[in-house]
Amino acid sequence: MSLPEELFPASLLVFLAAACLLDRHLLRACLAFIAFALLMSLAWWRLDAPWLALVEAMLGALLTGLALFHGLGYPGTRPSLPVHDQERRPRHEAPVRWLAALVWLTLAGVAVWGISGDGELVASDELTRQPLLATGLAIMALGLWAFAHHLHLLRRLLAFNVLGSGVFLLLAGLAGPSVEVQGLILVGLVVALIGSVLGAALLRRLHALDGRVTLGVEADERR
Amino acid sequence: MSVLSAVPLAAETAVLWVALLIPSLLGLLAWRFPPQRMRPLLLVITPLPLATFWLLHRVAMGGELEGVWSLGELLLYWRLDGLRGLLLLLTQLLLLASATYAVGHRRAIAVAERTFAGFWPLLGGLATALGIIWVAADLLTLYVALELMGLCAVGMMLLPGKQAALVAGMRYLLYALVGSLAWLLGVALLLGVSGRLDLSGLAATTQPGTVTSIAMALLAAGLLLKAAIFPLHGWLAPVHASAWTPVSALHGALVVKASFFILMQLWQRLVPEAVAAAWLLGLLGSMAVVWGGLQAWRAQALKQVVAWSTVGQLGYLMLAFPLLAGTSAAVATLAWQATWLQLAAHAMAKAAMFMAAGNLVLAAGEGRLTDLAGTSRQLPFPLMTFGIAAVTLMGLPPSAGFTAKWLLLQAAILAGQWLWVAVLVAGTLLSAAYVFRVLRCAFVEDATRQEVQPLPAGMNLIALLLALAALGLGLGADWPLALIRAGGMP
Amino acid sequence: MSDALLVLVLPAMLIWPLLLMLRVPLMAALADRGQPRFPLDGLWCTAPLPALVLALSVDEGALALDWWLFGGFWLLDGMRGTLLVVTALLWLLAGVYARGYLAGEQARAVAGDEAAEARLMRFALLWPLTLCGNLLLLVAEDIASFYMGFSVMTFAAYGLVVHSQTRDARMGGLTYLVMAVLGEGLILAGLLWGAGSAGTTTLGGLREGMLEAPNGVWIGVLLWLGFGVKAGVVGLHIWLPLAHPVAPTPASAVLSGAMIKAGLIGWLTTLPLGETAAGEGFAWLGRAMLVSGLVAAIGAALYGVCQRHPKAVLAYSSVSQMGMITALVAMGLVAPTLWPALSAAVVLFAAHHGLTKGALFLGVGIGEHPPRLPAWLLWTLLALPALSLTGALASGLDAKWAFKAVLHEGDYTIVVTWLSLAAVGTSALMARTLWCQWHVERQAREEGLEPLVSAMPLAWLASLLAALTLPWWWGGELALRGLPPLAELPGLLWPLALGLAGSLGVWAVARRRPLHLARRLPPGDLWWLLVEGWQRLRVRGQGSLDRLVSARDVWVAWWVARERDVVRVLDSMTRAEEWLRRHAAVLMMGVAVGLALLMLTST
Amino acid sequence: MSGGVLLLATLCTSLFTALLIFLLPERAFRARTGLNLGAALVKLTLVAWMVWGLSRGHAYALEFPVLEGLAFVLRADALGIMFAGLSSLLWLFTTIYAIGYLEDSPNRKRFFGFFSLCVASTLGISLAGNLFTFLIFYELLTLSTYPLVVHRGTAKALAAGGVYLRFTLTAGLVLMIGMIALHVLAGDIRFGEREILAGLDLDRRPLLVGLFWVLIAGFGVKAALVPLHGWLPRAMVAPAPVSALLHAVAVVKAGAFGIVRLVYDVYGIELSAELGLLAGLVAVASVTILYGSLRALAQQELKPRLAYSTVSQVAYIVLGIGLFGPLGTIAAFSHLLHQGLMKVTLFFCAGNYAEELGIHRIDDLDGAGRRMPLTSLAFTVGALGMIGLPPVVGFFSKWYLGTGAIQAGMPWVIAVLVASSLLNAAYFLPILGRLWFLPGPDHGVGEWPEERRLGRLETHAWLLVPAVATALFSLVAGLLAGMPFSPLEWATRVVNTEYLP
Repeated sequence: MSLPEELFPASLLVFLAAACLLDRHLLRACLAFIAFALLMSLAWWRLDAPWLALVEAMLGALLTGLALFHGLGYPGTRPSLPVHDQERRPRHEAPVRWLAALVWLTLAGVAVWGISGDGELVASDELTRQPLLATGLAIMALGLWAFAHHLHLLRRLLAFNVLGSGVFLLLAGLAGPSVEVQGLILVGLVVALIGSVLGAALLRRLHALDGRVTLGVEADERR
Repeated sequence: MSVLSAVPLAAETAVLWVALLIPSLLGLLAWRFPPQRMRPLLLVITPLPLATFWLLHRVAMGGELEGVWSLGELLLYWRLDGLRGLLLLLTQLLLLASATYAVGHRRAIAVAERTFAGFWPLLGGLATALGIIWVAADLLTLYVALELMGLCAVGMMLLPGKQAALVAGMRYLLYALVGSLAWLLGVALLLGVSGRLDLSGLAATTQPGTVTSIAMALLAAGLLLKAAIFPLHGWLAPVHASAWTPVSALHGALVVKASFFILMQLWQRLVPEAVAAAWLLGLLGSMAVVWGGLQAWRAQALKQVVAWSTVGQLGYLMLAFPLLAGTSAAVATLAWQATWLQLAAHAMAKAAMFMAAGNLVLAAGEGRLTDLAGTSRQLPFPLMTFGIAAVTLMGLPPSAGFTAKWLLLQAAILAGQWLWVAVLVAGTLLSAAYVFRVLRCAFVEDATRQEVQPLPAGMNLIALLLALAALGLGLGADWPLALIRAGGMP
Repeated sequence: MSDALLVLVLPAMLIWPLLLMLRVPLMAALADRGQPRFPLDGLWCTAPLPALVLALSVDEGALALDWWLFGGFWLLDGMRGTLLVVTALLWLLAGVYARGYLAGEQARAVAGDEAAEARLMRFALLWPLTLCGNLLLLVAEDIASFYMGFSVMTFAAYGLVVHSQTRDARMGGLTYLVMAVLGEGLILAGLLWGAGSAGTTTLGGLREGMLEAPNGVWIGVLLWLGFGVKAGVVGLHIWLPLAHPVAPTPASAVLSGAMIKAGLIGWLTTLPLGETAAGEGFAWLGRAMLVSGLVAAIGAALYGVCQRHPKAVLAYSSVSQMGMITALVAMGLVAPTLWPALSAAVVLFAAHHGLTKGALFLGVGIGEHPPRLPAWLLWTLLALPALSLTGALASGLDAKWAFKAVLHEGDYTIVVTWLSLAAVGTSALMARTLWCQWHVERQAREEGLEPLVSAMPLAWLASLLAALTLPWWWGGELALRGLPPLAELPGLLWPLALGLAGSLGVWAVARRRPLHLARRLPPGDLWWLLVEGWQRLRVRGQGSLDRLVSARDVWVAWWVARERDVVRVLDSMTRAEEWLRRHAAVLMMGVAVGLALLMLTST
Repeated sequence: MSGGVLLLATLCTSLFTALLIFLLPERAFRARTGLNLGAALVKLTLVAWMVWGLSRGHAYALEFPVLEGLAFVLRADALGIMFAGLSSLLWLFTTIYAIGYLEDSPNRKRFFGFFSLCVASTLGISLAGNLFTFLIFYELLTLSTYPLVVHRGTAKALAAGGVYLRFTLTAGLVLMIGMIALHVLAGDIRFGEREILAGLDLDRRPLLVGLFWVLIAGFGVKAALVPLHGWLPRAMVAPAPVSALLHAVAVVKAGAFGIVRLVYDVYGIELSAELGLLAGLVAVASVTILYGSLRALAQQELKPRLAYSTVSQVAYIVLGIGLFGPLGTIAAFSHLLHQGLMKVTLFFCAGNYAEELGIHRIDDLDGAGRRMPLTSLAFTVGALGMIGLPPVVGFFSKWYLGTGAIQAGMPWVIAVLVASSLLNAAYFLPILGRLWFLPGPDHGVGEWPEERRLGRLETHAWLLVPAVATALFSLVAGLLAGMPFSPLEWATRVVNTEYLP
């Protein structure tokens, strides 16, 4: 596999992640996530981890997708969540999040570069590793930023999932598809699924209770 | 699965794993057949701590137990030394207490049996996860156990189903998951740099350097979030406000500390010499002490006081990092003992305190401090328990909190790190302030009060026993501390 | 035999009054509520009897009690014995007298006057207690017993002083108590200092230690002034003229006759009198004492003659007489070699003064309740002790001769002259006393006051007899010199003549143009200055104290306000928690970055 | 019975009593009373046994390690047993008094439970064998007295409790830090191992001086040394038996006893003198004595006046400690006992007046001597003792202080003593005057604030007996001061056998 060959799926992944995270239309975002997850599955396949690909497709794309749709209230159940995210963080809070995500990215980047630069290579293929690592970093940073920035709970769930995928990619990129890595990713996927399901169910309940879609400011119980 | 350890230790190994897994099995069983009475439950669970005690005895006699499980190509490492054994014993004692308490609690809050049944498997899972965290010696096992613990804890927090509980649980869930990912990222970097996941191997192969540092920082951030260390503690207090008492008890006592335990393990192995970062951790702990104390002092609801006190008390544990980093062996030994003694003392006292507070709130029917007026007459038992547990939290003699504080202060003075002395002083005074604020409210005599709801005697008794155990550990600290000194210090 | 007697009687002497005291409430408790008993019965009057028996039967002896306080050591010697006799006798007679004196009170109590009953009860309780203290201090040789006796006597006597509970009585009681407490303080300081320096617990040891102690003189000064309160050293005497007139007459008699001698006993037992080894410092102390004694002797006489109340005049006379004794005691420091001879004279003088003054005070009561005696006889009897006190008769003459002879031998004629001048004053005082009594008696006869109970005149007559015949019935040191030869009489009697003449002159002048001195010179002289000064000081002190308190309150209030501010700030700070909660994700990133940067930069 | 068991039994007598009382129901009045009295008697017997054994040369000790190089040590030495004897004797009387005082009032179970706990801590303090053990019981005392102070549950009581805690907890912390620093410096010092600190390098001396004052500050709060005395007058809102206990044996004495231990058993009197610490102590004590007396003079209510009097009187102990020499030491030790006896009497009496007649203010006391003669007599004995008049025990303390001052070469201390005596007289004698010499309601003048006829005697017998008994004790202990086992004799014995510098 050549570098350009790798570049395309990598950039597609980043694009899908961005689409998933930036779209205020929640349905579209969920669809983008499913596409992202399927692409991830493909990536695992290409990294010689067929089991992982299968699990990703089943858990990441199918079940998580279902859970997210369930959270949104599709299909047809009432009351369903508004399909547009109306929650906006105050403008002045945005730069800090950008900055934090960037610094985090830099940090992770430095570490990754440190390993791939002078660490002994665990991954078999140098060529696949570079775009993998870069994609992972980018997706992770995006996910982290989105998690910190968004208020809508569904979008935060999406962000968490994307972030998770980014970390998995980094993991694979740094250590190759070894048993340990697969184990870690497998556990991660399961946890992400459970988290998403739980989160989506909670979201629905909360929305049903008082119409909220964010954590919001609690009525201060202490006073 | 095969056990790779030496033959003479086979019995011990078997006992260990049975002791670890039994809670989960029992939990599943209880899901189907919820326990109705306290005493049978007590009888069923009591063998667990006994078995662990036996293990601990073996460890004390013959040194550490170590082993590897192979799962196909995957090697999973475990290890049982004095410290881990004690933590396991502590976990099982608290499991015993909270499970028994939960039976009474269900009756007292009059919740449907099926609604409550979900508590049991989650409790079992939590206990197993905690047990595994204590004995696990590689990052994968730790990851699995950490996630299991987190999810079980979130699940338990959500059980009451009230809106406040759901919001708090949602926040907890999100932060727990993100914290795990930060941790996983750190693990990824470590794996990348050394290719190993077992702790001793990691310690042997990793060189201090940029990558290790960054990995450690990421790991630490994730774990600090899970451990609710200032300023990442925001999720903790709301979670406890609406949780059921036995859940709060176990959570405040052990769950947050599991993350601390892992952090301590990794820090000591990977970056023992990072003095500046250790000081940062110590400073965060100091701020936690002050912030938690202040919030507890200003809190209006009883359970909030207890929850915030957890934030403050966790800060004490963080002082271990600067006292262990780059200090003399004498200081390090003192700080090491102090930390774990403080952990145990706080675990028992906090569980007792949550239970006592829960009893007070249940019996009085109100959760605000001002509603406690007159409880000293009507509810002397839970109030007394609260007081005894508070003695430990304040670090007054003869409690284990006092002994731990003595050690910590001794270490700080010996190391000449006077800042921590000031922090401990401030923490003690603040904890006294919030504890006595509660007691003061309870001693008010001139308030009218309706009848109190009678509670099963067992609920009070369990809390009292835990509080007394924390108290007794103060003077009986020699044996556990000898175990901690003998093994466990990396 | 006398040792066994001592061992038995000495404690009995102290215990018997206490038993009688305890008997009083016991009887009251046992008696029916409706029928108050007269607590001052015959048995009650016997309180000083064991002491009298002891003093008359035992000359010398000592008793050591290891378990008592710091180890009790009670001693009886010539000097103590003499004073013990006089004291016990006076207490006995005054006690009998009191039975009669308080008969009116008893009648009121029977009639249902609760206050009168309470007063009577108190008197019956405190009288034996005071006696007990007085006796103890006389025999005590260990400091603790002595101090105990002294303070028991002092504080119990307060109850006797304020007996009538009138405004004047409270006033008198207050002066008494204030000065007594001051005196106790000074004595305590002196005793502690002395005992600490000498490392002793006995008075003898103290006296010897004082000579060697570096600050011995100051110890001496403290003790002199401390006991001086009791003995009426000038300046510290102010309680005497205020407390004596208000006390019941029998109490005045023992106050002036017996208790005032406690001060003297204090000096005699603690000051290094007659110690040739005493340094120049003590000699200077002696000179100061001498001067103060003479000033008291003459000054008190001058002031006393301006008084209207006979008891006040008598009180000033006591000050004057004690001034003379002070001067004589001072000679023991100024001229130690004279002391062995002089001490006997001092004791004689003290005994004489005690009994005579007692008789005079009791006489005042007789004047107030005149018995059915012919006027000439009554006035002769009343005048006799007065004459004795001036040194013209009987024991007075004897005593005067005794010290005069000694001083002449020691070539201290100047002192004798001054003392004679004081005697002139005494004569005037006595004349004034009788004059006042005359007024009182006339008034009493006009008003036809309460009937006299026979106990009173009997006790009075007995005291008169005892006082006048002192040198004859009491042998020992006192009668050493016998009566003076006739040739010396003019030298001894001129002060009387001069005093009488002066009195008559003043009387003659005052008849035509009243001097109103009495109104301008109230009893208690310096006390009123002190009171005024104290009031001013108190106002000022109160003012500054108030300011201090208000300053402290302001300070506390300031802190409380700051605390409230701090709490408010903290409350607002706790709101920052919301912010922390909302930004947890960013904070996590921040913590990670911070940790990483620290680790990277520090290595 | 072996030494350690006896010690433990003594300690546990009150500890288990506390436990049992907490377990008994509130209405089990008889059982609680029996338990209280029984335990008090048992403890008194045990302590008496130890006194006897100690005088025959037996040793009582018990210890086990708590930390590496730090042990929990209980040991009965002559000094400790002296304090233990005092506390168990006064516990008996205070218990009797409290039973009478709290008759028919709520929360008696709580009261007596913590009361016993308080006594257990006091006993622990007296039997502690090193600073660590001392601290444990010292802090336990703070905790167990708090519920007693706020017992009434009124706003005033709660505020006083707050002040009490602020002072004592902070002091406890200061003490703890000081002790730990000392521990770091010199290891675990058993009481009596004076050579450890004396043998330290000379360049450590300034540190020792600093630590000494830190520790004194810690002890000084409980001992109510000016300016750390603020809590004491406020704690007066507590019920009378608590005040009695607080002032006579438990809290205030614990502080003073701590200073005694520190100076004699940790630093050693010689080292303390060498380091110049004693002069400072004497100065602090003198200031406290005078200040306390002056403030007492300004009080219009009985209990606050007694409270300030305590401030002044407890400083006598500190003064005695500061006077280098056996006499000063005897003064300190004996006053530890004497002040307890006298002050407990005074508080009992003040409580009696309040309970029987509703009297709190001094000017309401007019003529109370006729209405309550025995109480007033007891009060008189206590007050005269405070002034320092023989034969009440107070005189002996003053005597040894004065002679000790001379021995230590500080004659000016006598001026302080005399001034204090005068001030004591100035604030006690007016009370006595009112009691005995002013006409009051019983003479037909005015009315008692709130008269209750509590018993056939002048008041409830349970209230009267302890007051009279302690008054008698303070009188007899003075009269028979030369007898063996009298407080003074025992103090002298302690000094002679152990502490003679």
